[in-house]
Amino acid sequence: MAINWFKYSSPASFYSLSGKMVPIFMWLAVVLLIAGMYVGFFVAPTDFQQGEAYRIIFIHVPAAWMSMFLYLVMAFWAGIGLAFNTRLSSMLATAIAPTGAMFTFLALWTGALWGKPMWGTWWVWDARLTSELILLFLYIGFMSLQAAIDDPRRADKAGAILALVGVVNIPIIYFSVQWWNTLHQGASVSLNQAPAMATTMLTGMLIMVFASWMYSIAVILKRVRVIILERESHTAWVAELRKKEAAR
Amino acid sequence: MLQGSNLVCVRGDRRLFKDVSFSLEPGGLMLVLGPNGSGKTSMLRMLCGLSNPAFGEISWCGTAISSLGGEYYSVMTYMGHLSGTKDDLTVVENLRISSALAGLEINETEAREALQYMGLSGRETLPVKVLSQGQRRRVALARLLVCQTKLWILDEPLAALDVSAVKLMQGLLERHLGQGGMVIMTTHQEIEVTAASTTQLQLA
Amino acid sequence: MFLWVIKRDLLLAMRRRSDVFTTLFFFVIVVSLFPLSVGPEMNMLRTMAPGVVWVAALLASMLSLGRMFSSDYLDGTLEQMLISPHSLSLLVLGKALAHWLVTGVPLVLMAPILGIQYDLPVEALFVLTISLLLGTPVLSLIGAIGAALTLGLRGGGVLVSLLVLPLYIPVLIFGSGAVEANMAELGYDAHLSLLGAFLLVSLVFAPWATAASLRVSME
Amino acid sequence: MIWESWSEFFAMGGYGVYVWGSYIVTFACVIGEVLLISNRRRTLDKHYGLIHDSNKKETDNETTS
Repeated sequence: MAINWFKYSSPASFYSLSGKMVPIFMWLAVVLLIAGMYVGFFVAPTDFQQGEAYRIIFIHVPAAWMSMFLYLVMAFWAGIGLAFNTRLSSMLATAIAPTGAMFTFLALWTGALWGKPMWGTWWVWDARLTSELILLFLYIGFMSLQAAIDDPRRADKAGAILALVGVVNIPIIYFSVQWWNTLHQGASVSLNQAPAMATTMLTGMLIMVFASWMYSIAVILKRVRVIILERESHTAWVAELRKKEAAR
Repeated sequence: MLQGSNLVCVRGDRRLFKDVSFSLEPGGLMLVLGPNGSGKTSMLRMLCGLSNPAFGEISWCGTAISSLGGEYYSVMTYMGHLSGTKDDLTVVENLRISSALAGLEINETEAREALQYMGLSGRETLPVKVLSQGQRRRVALARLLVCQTKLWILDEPLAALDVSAVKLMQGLLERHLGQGGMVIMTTHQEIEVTAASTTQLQLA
Repeated sequence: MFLWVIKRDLLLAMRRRSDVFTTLFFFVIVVSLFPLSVGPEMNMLRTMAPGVVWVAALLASMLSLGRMFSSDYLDGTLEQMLISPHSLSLLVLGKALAHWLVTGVPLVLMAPILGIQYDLPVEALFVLTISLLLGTPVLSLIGAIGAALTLGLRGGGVLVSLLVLPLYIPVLIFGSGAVEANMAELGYDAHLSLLGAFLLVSLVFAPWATAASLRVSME
Repeated sequence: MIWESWSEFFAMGGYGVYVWGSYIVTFACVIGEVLLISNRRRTLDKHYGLIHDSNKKETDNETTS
């Protein structure tokens, strides 16, 4: 009985706790973003090979990392939600998906804009690019499945199964795309030899990675709060909250 | 034997019923009553383990049915308002396949005997799609004759049945209850079934 | 029991033969459309053939996924399967295999004939058939998960392709890769063994995931 | 300072289109996402507000009549 009570109360306490956390992370993200951009544009020197075009790295790499990392986090929370029947973790997974998809899109977009001046083409069927594209498909599949199901609990569980199947498949997909790529290594450019990076470049990039982290946390919490309100609209605590807000 | 304690059913945002408890012993009949939308079908689906109660527990011989799994399903027969018959298969094929699915393989003769009892003789090799609603219902109910399960959970078993078929069902239920079986059913029709004990479960 | 499910699904397919032929003709038409769109140049067609046949097989197999559970869902048989004393994973495996026998096997048998249209050498035809033989059951097994997840949803048919196609990619790569490797006079054993490995992995995991999805979808 | 002038900064050594194209789209996405969530929240609040208002109106009517 205690567990059930905990389950019921936890979205409520999480809601108020996260409400305090969103602005903190948002400000951290803004500060880190400004710092990272400053280092990226005004401190890091011009790359002797790529000229100024390399400055795309400061968003490209964080976006690519976040896209993959967020998928794992999403699958993790979805799996927890499925295994322990906790609503909050499932809501968290639902909230992560759009942000993950956005980062995946950004990684592809900036990759294309970086590729054009460097290799003369917007797109190469390189293993990494192709896997990133497939990752975008997986995100879109997850979101469309959840959007198509009216019953939120069923949406949570169905999404969780899909996310977990995706997680099992990602290494297989990545490995097969890599294999396919080496077989077809024709005119395409190899992206594997990364040029040695100046320390300031690395610093700038890492700051931007942290900025993306903070941003993701802030936005995901913000979204999960809305989802909680939408889903728990019939509960007593939401009504209480509404009354308090109206009184203010 | 079968016990439910403090069951709560939530569908979407709405709570259909709460704190429903009951217990059913061998030979007992339980009628689940209530107006439309009061959660009768949800209740029966819960008792089958098709859905889980939001709170509360259903146990068979003292063990929760969710942890019994196949063991529970081999002593229980559920008939929902969907007949579970395939339009393209013949009457005999339908009965044999649905029995096999429920864990009991029967041969052609046994199947024909059961169908005859249900008043479907002469139609055994017709595809189900040419039958009327009432006849389809009889095909589905024929499974009750051949199955040897202890607990029957029936959702509106009398829907679409004519007077003679209702009589037939009444006999079938009484025989089952007389042999120490248990029946949980919903119905909107009047039916007189004598049982060792009859309980009524009223849902708000 | 497992055999009962296969037998039943095959019997149903026999009673509705047109469904089987629709899938098969879809496959044939898609493969035959490609030369019309890219030109009849034989050398190019030969290099394209494995990819075209495989993509068409993927689409054809996917097209029939919706039927795998939906009719059972609508008439209540699926409910009975969920409360059957038999293991649901096993029943699901039976259904996926029946789906493969009904849609996959005709594709496998048809593929060599379509390969001839593309002027594939005899050995490549052989490899194509073997790769399809190993790959199409994987498509049915993975597809079953998608079909179970989208059960009873509006727009389920389009949704299932969105969910399932990305997961088909490894099978596509190694299936058509095997034929290409053979035509380039490289070894194709590795491709086929990997397809075999995919088959084994999906035989173990897919029915289980499908069973879980069905329970979620039916609740 | 690496940049001699603002115009040089915006030119990005001839790669301005690519660099700024990346950054502008990124910021558009980030800001768009935040706005979308706020909008979703506002719609929800409005929805609640409507229910709340209608309740209030009923009570108002009761008191006035």
